[in-house]
Amino acid sequence: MKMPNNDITNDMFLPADIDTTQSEKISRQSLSFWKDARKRLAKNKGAMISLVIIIFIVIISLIGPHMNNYGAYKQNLHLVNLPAKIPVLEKISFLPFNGTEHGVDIYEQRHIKQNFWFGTDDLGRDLWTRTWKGTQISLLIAVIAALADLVIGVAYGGISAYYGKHVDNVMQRIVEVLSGIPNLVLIILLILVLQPGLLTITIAIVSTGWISMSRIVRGQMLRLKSEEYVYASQTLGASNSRIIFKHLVPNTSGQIIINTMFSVPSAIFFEAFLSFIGLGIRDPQASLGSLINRAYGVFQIHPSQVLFPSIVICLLLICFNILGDGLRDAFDPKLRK
Amino acid sequence: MDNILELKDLHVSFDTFSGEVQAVRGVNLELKKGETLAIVGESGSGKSVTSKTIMGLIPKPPGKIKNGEILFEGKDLLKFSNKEMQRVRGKEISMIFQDPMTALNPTMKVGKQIMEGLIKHQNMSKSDAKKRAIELLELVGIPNPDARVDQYPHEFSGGMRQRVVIAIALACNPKVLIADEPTTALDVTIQAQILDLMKDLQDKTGTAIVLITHDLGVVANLAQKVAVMYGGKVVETGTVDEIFYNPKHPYTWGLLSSMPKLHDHSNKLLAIPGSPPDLSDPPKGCPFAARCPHAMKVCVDHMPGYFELSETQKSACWLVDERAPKVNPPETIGVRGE
Amino acid sequence: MSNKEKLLEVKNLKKHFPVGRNLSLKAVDGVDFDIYKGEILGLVGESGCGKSTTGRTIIRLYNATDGSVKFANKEITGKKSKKELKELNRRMQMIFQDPYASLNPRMTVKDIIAEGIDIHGLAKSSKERNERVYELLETVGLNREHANRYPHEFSGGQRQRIGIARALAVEPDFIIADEPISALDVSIQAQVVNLLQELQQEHGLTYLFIAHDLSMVKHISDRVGVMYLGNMAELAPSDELYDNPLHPYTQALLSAIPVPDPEIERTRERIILEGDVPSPIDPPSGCRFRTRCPMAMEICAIVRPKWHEAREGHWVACHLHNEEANETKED
Amino acid sequence: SGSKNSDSKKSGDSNALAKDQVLNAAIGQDIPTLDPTQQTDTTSGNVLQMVNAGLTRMHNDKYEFDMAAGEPKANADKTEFTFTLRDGIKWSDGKPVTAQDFVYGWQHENDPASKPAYNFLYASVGIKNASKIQNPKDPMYGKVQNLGIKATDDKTVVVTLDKPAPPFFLSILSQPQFYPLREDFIKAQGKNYAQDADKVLYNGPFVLQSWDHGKGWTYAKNKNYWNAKNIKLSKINVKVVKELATRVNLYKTGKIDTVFLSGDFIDSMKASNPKEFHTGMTSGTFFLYINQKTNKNFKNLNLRKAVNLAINKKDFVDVLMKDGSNASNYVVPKGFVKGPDGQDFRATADNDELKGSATDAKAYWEKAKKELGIKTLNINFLTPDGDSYKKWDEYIADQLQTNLKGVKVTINQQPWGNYLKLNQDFKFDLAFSGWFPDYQDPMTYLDMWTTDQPQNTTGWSNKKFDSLIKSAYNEKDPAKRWKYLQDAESVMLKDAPIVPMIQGGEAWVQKTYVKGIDYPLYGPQVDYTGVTITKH
Amino acid sequence: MVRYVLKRIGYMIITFFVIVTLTFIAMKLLPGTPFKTQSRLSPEQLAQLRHYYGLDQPIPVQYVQYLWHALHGDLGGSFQYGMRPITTMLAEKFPVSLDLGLEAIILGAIIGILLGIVAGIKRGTFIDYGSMIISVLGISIPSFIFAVFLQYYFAVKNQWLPVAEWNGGISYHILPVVALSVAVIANVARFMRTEMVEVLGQDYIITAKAKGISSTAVVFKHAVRNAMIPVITILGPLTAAIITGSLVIENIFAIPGIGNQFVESILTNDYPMIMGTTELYAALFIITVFIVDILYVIIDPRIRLTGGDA
Ligand SMILES: Nc1ncnc2c1ncn2[C@@H]1O[C@H](COP(=O)(O)OP(=O)(O)OP(=O)(O)O)[C@@H](O)[C@H]1O
Ligand SMILES: Nc1ncnc2c1ncn2[C@@H]1O[C@H](COP(=O)(O)OP(=O)(O)OP(=O)(O)O)[C@@H](O)[C@H]1O
Ligand SMILES: [Mg+2]
Ligand SMILES: [Mg+2]
Repeated sequence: MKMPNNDITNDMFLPADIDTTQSEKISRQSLSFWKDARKRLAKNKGAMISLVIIIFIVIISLIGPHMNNYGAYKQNLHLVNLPAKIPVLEKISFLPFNGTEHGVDIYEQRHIKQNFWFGTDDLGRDLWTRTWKGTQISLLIAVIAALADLVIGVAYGGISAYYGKHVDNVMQRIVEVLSGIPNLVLIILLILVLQPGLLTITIAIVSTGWISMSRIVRGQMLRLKSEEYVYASQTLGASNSRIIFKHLVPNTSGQIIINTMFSVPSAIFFEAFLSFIGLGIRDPQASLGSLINRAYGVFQIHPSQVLFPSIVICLLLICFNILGDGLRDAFDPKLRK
Repeated sequence: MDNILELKDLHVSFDTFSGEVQAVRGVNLELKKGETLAIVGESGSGKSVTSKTIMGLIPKPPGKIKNGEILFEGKDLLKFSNKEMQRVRGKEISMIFQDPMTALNPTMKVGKQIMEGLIKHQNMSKSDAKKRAIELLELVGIPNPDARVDQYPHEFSGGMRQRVVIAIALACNPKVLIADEPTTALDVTIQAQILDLMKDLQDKTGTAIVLITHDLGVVANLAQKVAVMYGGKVVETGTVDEIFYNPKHPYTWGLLSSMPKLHDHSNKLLAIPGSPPDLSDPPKGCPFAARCPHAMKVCVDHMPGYFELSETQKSACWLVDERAPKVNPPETIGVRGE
Repeated sequence: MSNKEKLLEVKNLKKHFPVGRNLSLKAVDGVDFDIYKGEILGLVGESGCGKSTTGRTIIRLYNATDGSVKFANKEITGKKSKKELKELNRRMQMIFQDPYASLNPRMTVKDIIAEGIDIHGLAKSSKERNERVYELLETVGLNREHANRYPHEFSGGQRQRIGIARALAVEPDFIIADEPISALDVSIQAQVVNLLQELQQEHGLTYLFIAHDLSMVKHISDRVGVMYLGNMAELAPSDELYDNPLHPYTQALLSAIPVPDPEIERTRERIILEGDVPSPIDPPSGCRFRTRCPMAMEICAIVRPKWHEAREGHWVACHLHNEEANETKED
Repeated sequence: SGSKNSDSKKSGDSNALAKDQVLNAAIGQDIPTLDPTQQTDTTSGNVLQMVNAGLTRMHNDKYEFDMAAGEPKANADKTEFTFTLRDGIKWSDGKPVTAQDFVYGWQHENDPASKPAYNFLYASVGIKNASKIQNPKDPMYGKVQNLGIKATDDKTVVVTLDKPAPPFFLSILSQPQFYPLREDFIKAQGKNYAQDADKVLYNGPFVLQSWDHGKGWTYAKNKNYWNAKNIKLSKINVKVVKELATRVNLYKTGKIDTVFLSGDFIDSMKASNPKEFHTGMTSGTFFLYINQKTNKNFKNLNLRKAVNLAINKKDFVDVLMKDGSNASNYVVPKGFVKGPDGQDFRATADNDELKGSATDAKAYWEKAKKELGIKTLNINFLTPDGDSYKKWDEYIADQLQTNLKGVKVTINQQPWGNYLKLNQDFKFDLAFSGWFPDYQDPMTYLDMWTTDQPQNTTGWSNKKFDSLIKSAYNEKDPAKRWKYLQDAESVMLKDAPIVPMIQGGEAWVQKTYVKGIDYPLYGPQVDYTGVTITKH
Repeated sequence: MVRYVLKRIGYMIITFFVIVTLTFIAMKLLPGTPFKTQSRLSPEQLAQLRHYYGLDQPIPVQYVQYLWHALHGDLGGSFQYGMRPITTMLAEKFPVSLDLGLEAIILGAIIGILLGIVAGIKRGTFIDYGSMIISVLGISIPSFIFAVFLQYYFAVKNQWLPVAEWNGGISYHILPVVALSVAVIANVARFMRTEMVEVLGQDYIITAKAKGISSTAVVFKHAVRNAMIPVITILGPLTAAIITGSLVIENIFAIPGIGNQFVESILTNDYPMIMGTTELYAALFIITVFIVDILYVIIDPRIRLTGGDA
């Protein structure tokens, strides 16, 4: 017989004490589903950057209005329609912060000494403050709407899936009819009837928003109901509540979180949209959408009035969407090994 | 050289989240004209990767071929351009997959799927190709082929779909047919039909077959030669008789004795403890060492080379080395027939 | 064997699933069998023939459409009180096929195994609970470090063993093992099969062992039942079934199984069955197997063959063996 | 209309005319209706006055005789007028315009079955039996044959009144509600009447050549119009473009020749196109109702004055309006009507009754607080909704809150219909409102403030004022009547029952080659009849 | 199949009925009355007007009357436009909106599908990231913001394209159609990419490759077709998105369609118009979803409907 290697010494041919239990050992660190998802998310650069931007926007929207003392509602007709001006950044020509409009330094022209970082609106109100106040409102609406979607959707979908049979049948027929209505139409009708306002807008957005959540929850629950581990639990004699809360809910939570994460931008969008067609938050309160609505007519004349709320809203929407994508990737069992 | 297909020191790995997975780590195989070579081994041992590499179907990235040669009629397929590979695929070498339920395009008529290869490789006209498709369906035993060519895959049962897949593979009379677990997804009675069909067709066409399977029964039924893979390596190869009656590698022993035999009444199966190695961090020495009841110190650190036991049988195990203590295979091994 | 105590008696069990309007899928359509205390009854058959449904109906995951199931001489189908159900759930357990789907990915191994303990209040303190979990882990060949890990960190064989530990946690008498090995690699299959056998011997368990791999079933079981399209075709002690298959389907099945022995394979004659299994929504009349039976007769299309004991302990439903039917009439 | 910038008024025709006499314009709203019976709004009114004609027509701020050949013959107490129609006046289908068409038109306007929207004008003028015909409780309700109009022959229209004709009698006849209508045509069209350009008959300076709903319409010169030779434009294309910014862009890119401006576009266009920029005043007045009927605090004169003076109206017009609007302390607008003395009403009327500064406002507020024993005041500020109102409401609310410490204003924007209802039900404290004249006489701005008038939703009642208005109604001597009216306004202003805000203005740009567009204070909003296009 | 279609039509009718009812109720709940010149009318005259318009009837009677008239294609008259029939007005404006919507959806679908295919094939490359960034932006940025900036840059600042209107010339269509189709492009591209990735990972793609046919043939004959079938399912939601988008896009670009009209009627409380438009939108949406479902069934050979649950 051929000996392939000569470095091998005779003493190596003694039995090795291999601990066969060793072979059952798992060397990797233990990871729960959540930790694993978090790790995945942390690896997703886009999602992390988005998260940071969102947190940043949230923080600024909270402290921004207190960073100067112009106030969100204080009018001054001598300071109307000023472009944005930020002391240091004004030197950087490509940034819109040099207090000029169409090449004219408005501050100089009108002998104004103060600086308005985002400029002022047609009543001389400070847009920096209003933009961040507006961001607060937009976010507030979005978060409340998303949470309401969550509660209603989960309850509806869960009840429908869990009770099944006739209950499910009736509830699904209702959903079928409801989802046949374009959500915009329903939202507009509701707003018309209830009169615009923070609460109304939220209600209107929720009025159709929960449907997708309920569908996801129901679909997921129905699927899970015939998963083998649920059967296993049933054969062990688990009560209904145990099955729901130990098995169905935790395994649906990823989907629920993802969907909630996507309902935030969709609520932001709807609020802005409603404001844009004139059904939004009423002055003097502002939301990002109502700021845009108010200023878009004069976009060509005073671009900065549209620009800043637009940038904030786009950033928010983009970041929430990317974060949602990131969460989906992080939770998607298909990617899990 | 009557080897129609020869693999030399093939290395394939994949870049994944958790690092590089070395799926195939130096595989050597030889296939002669008209012969059937079975590759057996545990799940994840690199069987499918090997076969896909031969076909040039490893997705790159994440896959990459790190080393080795695939000689088809003496020419290295790895050096072929994409165009040249297309000419080989389907015409010279073709392939059957494990799951007939997913291997067919659900939105394309079965006949068209068979015709595609014919039109491409044999420059047939559409009508000729269709005629040939009907012939092929008949050949693989599908009743009513005239009507069946114009049906969609979902209108076929699992066994019939696998026949269609075979028809596609055999359409251009390839010299080599790679069958990756062609019957695993099928019921035993259907499996018997398909195995029968494959044998039949091989007799008719003389195609060389590389048969990949878990099932030693299928190997015994169909193959002339066997390669046993473990942890990305071929640990033992030989003729069927050599592998079944005179195996030298403890993994082959384990494999053979962990299967119950219908006619055998012994109480206990021989289980191989533990699980296969993690190929993203493969062991330095013999991949089987961690689970091997006869492991020696040398096994842990040194990968054994091939010990040629006969003209046809090679084993990569230190136990074959003359310095190794003598170890007897489990008693169930080597019993022939009833 | 008939002198042994019957643990489970299944009579004319039917399970039909409604599909669409007025149609039903007859997954299980009248099967009879008994399981004796301490034995392993194997159940084989092609995919979709109703093996899992039989198992799941017995353990009440599905409500039986018709028929009766007696467990320890008590009827267990139909409405039952919470207490009765709980008792039943403790005594009868199930092991599932898919090692990936049968463990809740959001629970630690400890919680998975302890689920039965929690439900039935079998541990007084969390310490006792932990001890019990560690013990069970060791029983199935894993160790206590594994307790705090999540299922996805384990290999298929390991997961399957966790599933077994979960079933064992309530100390059942009877376990339905639904293809516990078919998703596993050959070398791993043996680990699980051996474990099941050891447990049976140690704890005196009774199994209904479902598989489509006849050789494995024969290896582990004392008796084997062969199902075809929702019906039981044949039931006999393992060796008897292998040596003396009466039903043409069993014969075909046996001959179809490739044997890992080249010499036998070279010489073996097979019975190759034509075609595929018909749909259980609209099964053939008379004998379900007649459409593929090489020995089908006229009567097979008209009369459903009787389930009878053709020889001692050897039950079959086939017209070829009908003449014996009257001789050995069962209770 | 002396208040207009001199250069905006029909710039001279010195330049040579262009070959194509086509004017392109854009407007924010489609034509609401072409049916004079349904018309209530300025856009429809404007179109109807361009394409149809009554006995008179407003032109250059005076009435001219249009379908009527000239001055009517009046009886001694001015309760019966006989009009003779011009020769050769024709409908656009070639048939002559007859006296019967006037009779039918007027009757139709008063027929409840035709669901008239604005027929109370008949009652204001005092056309015989009009108020009875319009009153469902009156036995004469709906009996239009009793209306004070008769055709004695094809060419003669006799109009009778309940009382001597008011001074604005002839000017109001220029309004669409007093147009002739063709019975046969309306009956034939049935439901389709006035739904499209070809579903109307024309007898005015232009015809509607096309009306593409939602997109715009085109006027073409009416060859059948008796005065056609003086109409120079051959075509006017009007596009409907809702967004002002878009209209401005169309102007900038040369797609249209003229456009109205508002808000910030005024400054920007004034700066970029100074030669094309014009402003003018309108007869629209804006004011705030002060509800002293249900809010007892407002019975306090000092409080009403404080509210009046707290709002800086000058800033309001200079910064927010910028369109030539005038901060007003009065109710009858400037430049709207001249008296028998040939002087504008405002030139001789009391203008200073409500003058003062924010400091004065504070002083009044302090007094009011003492008198009323209050420290704070919550004001429910009702306004119609609409984009432009938003800004104004905000400003007014802010002014009140800033200048009157302790005042808290809640803005209550409501859709128009609801606004009216809340207003009439006195469910507000302050309400933003505006008034446009129904006829060219100060009375249209004054009689609404008498006790028990439905429009007087302030709850203010002043005997002296009431009697002055009554005297003016019955006074036949124009000079005396004039005096009564001026005194009445003065009495009213002294009592500050409302907060006059502004007299509206309008700003627009027009290309320099467009000459002769007129924006009269009474009559059509824009009068195209004198427009010419010079070579460019 | 027939049974399925009938069942679906049944649902459509119920849904539509519910919408009509909801709209009716909403309009009845709205504050105010339609009469603009109310302040000058005596209470008697007002009552008379209410009578003319049937507003003095009990609400259920009004409801039945409304339904009865609606069934005969009479949705009432616009308060804003001198009682002009709503049906006529919608009929005039609908073609414009349809034109705009179809152009946007077709353009969006084509570009979206192409982007998705390329991204799916070149997964993990620059092109992939590029098109996915485009689609995230497209999904995120509200169409009205996008439209405003488009209009400013292309029409006002550089005057390359007309500012507004819908005059039939191609140049008038570019900006609004582009603005409206961004969302479509983005959604379709994203969906298509996912599907492509999914399909390209399927076994039958390997089968096709193993036949030796060219990569382009594999992609276009096997992958694209299968990936595109599910894309049909998002056409329904996309129609809704197009409707939403058109409300503001029509307004911004002064396109005389129903979206433009709808916003106006909302702002002027033209109740009959709001109701009519709402119902039209609902019908449009319902029918689109229906067509999409049927199309899906027709195109995908795997689905054979036997009458039970689809
Ligand atoms: N596209 C891929 N990306 C990453 N890893 C891969 C890929 N394809 C295969 N592998 C890895 O390569 C190794 C060998 O896989 P292969 O499919 O060849 O196994 P096999 O022997 O065919 O197993 P089975 O019997 O289960 O089919 C496995 O560890 C697998 O995870
Ligand atoms: N919940 C269910 N609803 C409807 N049909 C079902 C359901 N469960 C099983 N079936 C059908 O019942 C028949 C029998 O299924 P069953 O799972 O019992 O087969 P099996 O013998 O266990 O097959 P396998 O070997 O594939 O596990 C099949 O046709 C299956 O499709
Ligand atoms: Mg494989
Ligand atoms: Mg099963």
